[in-house]
Amino acid sequence: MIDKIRPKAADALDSVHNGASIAIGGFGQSGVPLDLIDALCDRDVRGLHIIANNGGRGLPGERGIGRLLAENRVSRFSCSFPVNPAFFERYFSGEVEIELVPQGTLAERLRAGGSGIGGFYTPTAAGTVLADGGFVVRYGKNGEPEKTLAQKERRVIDGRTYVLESPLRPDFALVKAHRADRYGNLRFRLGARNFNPLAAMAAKTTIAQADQIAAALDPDDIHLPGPFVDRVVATELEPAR
Amino acid sequence: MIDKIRPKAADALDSVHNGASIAIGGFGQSGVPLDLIDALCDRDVRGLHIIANNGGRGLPGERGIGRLLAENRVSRFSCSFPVNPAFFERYFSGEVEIELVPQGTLAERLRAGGSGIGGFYTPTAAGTVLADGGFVVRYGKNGEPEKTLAQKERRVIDGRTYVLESPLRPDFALVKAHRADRYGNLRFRLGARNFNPLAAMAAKTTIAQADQIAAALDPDDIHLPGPFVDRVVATELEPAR
Amino acid sequence: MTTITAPTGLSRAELARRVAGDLVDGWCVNVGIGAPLQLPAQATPGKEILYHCEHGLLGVGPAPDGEPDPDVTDAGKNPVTLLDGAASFDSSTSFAIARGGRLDLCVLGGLQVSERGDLANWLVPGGNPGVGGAMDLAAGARRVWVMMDHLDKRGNPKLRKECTFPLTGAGVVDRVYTNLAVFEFVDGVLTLRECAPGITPEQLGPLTEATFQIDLWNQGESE
Amino acid sequence: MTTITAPTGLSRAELARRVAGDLVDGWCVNVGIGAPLQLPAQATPGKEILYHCEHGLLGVGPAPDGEPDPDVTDAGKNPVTLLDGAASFDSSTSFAIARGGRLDLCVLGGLQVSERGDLANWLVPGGNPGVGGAMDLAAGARRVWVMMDHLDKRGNPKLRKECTFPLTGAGVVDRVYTNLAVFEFVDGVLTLRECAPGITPEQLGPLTEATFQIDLWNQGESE
Repeated sequence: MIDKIRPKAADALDSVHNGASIAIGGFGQSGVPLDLIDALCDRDVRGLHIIANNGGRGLPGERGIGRLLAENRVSRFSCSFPVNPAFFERYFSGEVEIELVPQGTLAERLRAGGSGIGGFYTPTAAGTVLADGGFVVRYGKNGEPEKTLAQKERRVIDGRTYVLESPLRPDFALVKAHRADRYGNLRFRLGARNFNPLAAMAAKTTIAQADQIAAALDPDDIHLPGPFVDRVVATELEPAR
Repeated sequence: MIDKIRPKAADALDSVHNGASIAIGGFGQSGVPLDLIDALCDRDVRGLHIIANNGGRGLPGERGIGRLLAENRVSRFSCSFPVNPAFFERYFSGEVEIELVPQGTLAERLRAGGSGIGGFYTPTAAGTVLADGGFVVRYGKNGEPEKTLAQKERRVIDGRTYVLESPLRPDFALVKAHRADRYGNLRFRLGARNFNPLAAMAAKTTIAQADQIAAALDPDDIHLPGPFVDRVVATELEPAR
Repeated sequence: MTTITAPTGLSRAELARRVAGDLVDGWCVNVGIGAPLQLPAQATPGKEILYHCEHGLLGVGPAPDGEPDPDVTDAGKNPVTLLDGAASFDSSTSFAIARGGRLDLCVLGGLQVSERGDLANWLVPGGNPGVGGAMDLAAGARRVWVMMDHLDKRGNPKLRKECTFPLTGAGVVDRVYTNLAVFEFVDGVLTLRECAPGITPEQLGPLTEATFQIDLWNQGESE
Repeated sequence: MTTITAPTGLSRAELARRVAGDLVDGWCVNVGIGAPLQLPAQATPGKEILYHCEHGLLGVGPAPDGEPDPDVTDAGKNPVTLLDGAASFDSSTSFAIARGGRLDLCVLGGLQVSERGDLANWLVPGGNPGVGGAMDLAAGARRVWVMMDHLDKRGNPKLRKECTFPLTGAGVVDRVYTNLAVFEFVDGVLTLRECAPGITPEQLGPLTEATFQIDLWNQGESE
């Protein structure tokens, strides 16, 4: 029998280790797997490579990606819009490395990783420092640039310049769904979908938190099929409709 | 006001021209836009490049892709599983060219075309005549091979051989949806979804037939958002739920 | 204290109404972070515009009157509403809409626009980097309009000969709407199309580092 | 008329039951066109298998008792049913599951399998070509099992030194289940693991062009 439901977030995360790469869903405050991130912080793992669109806001007592950054658990952050002032402080002082990725490229790289695609050509960022290179990936302790982005491979296709981008295949994904079943089938809610299905596809092991556990979902109502999901934790035991 | 609904299939297809490339959804008999294909045959267009997974069955009076092939409207057929004996007769006698594409690669090439991706690397078909070249694309009138597939570009990524595949960007797509609204938002039904959303994404102009027209669809119930769809024709006026 | 006296021109709300006035009924329009986020509130009778938000919503309208839904926000994470025809989808589908050429328009904020149509809008050198979806949108949308102040906070022209800030995209801009004027790239040449009420083409010269030609849309009405 | 006397071994239904017996509870299994399509009907008590169909269905079961639903078919276009946990999705997501390594197994039919684990299953030279999803599945699934007759219709061995037909994939096969025996590639070496009831390893020699070693799973039970 297939049953991916785990009673507690801590159980679902027991294999997450120091230095792991972890894709996390969410855009701003919507669709962020807050309970899983809290459980991750409780496990006290460090040196993580986090892949997530946003960096939180840097507010006191903040949950989500902001908490991971505030507690200094992140050594590398792949994102499009970090924002968080606490993160930037660490970036400019050489404590954390950034991989700044245009949002659509970030989404597509996760999808490619989850789809067994070895790489793809995108017109996005051609002619900019995020493709031609030069962007500061890491500062030294002295505040000087220590590592800059190398030039990405370019290719002219039908007269237009494209950039070769690589798939992302993180060790883990933490995602937030609205509804799940024991097979790991997931349904999301409105703007909370965003990066969640893509992070789930990309990872070697995917852990989902869900507002509701349903006995069954209509096959056509499923946004992400169960084979992409390894473990499911219910976070609010709302009755399923 | 946005209203993509057209009263008749013939109106929706009025810009389809001889020699057009047309992606058509469907797998076997499920999800094939039969009414649109009938209207296409009524327009008497010829020399088409058809992109569709299957070739029909070659039965007398058959609708769908089989009708397009039987009426000799197709000069090039991109597909994974042509099957139809009438098609093979034309292939071996040099009347029609085949681009045989592994099914997953066909799906991904359509999605890439619809997503502005310039190309992608897939492990599928590496080491076979569909990637290394040699497969007979067209026979001459004398029954001898006239054109064979050239070797595709290969690339070793993390020790594995991948093949470079190009996006498909056909002039038109004909797709079958279960439910549609005036914005062109589509919902499909079970196995009838298959290639339909991908064909719709890929094409410059997409025409959908729908079993039902709904006043509105729940945003989370939409399988393909309206911007990928240009015209919608209702084929069975079932009441929307 | 002596300061340079620059005309103020349109307010931010007036600029949003001005841009909204040029949208075409039925367009699918992405609105970027900053000033463009005001557009969905500028509903124009008789025009139906589908506003696209990069993270995966289409068909958004103004902020709600009542309780906001945390899962219904614009790209700036502000609460919005969903209108008729709204659709939700994942971020890869959202950027497939953008890169795949299904956005009739994206409206972006700008730090600098060059006279060749280059756009810089994501990083002030030395500042905090964050690119979001701007590069994808600039590369993918059928049209790119920039909404920005004519001068930066220090009074420097934002329409430049060259962008000195890192680019978002090269040669991508189709129009620039500022508080003082509307410019369009016509066959690649920056062209003044309209002055804000009370503004003259002569006033714009010293406030615009970029070279531009003048070919006004409504010669008689622009002053 | 004189014909070569080859043992018949398992019937097609017995072969399907034999393969089904080796599936592991909870696996996600793609079944290809031909003999593998019989597997979803071989439900085994205590084992839940999620059957994946390439065009975009997961969780399919046996043919329906009543009216078939034209939108619920297997990869061979035969009517099937949807079980608990079933999901529908488009073809690109379906092959993302396959290429992305989320299929525990795919079971494919075979024309020829070489002693190196190459598979040829889509084209008899001179015949009608049609590849379907076989190459994607062979390249993507974690395990590839082939279900086929031990001999072709003319009595030629299908387990060969080299495939003479065009390949589906090179070195992709993990196990071969025929009507006469079960073989496994162990560290790349074709290995006889089991003989069908009444069949001996000695009988298989002349019926198998490929070189194989013998290392039976159940030494005492195989005859």
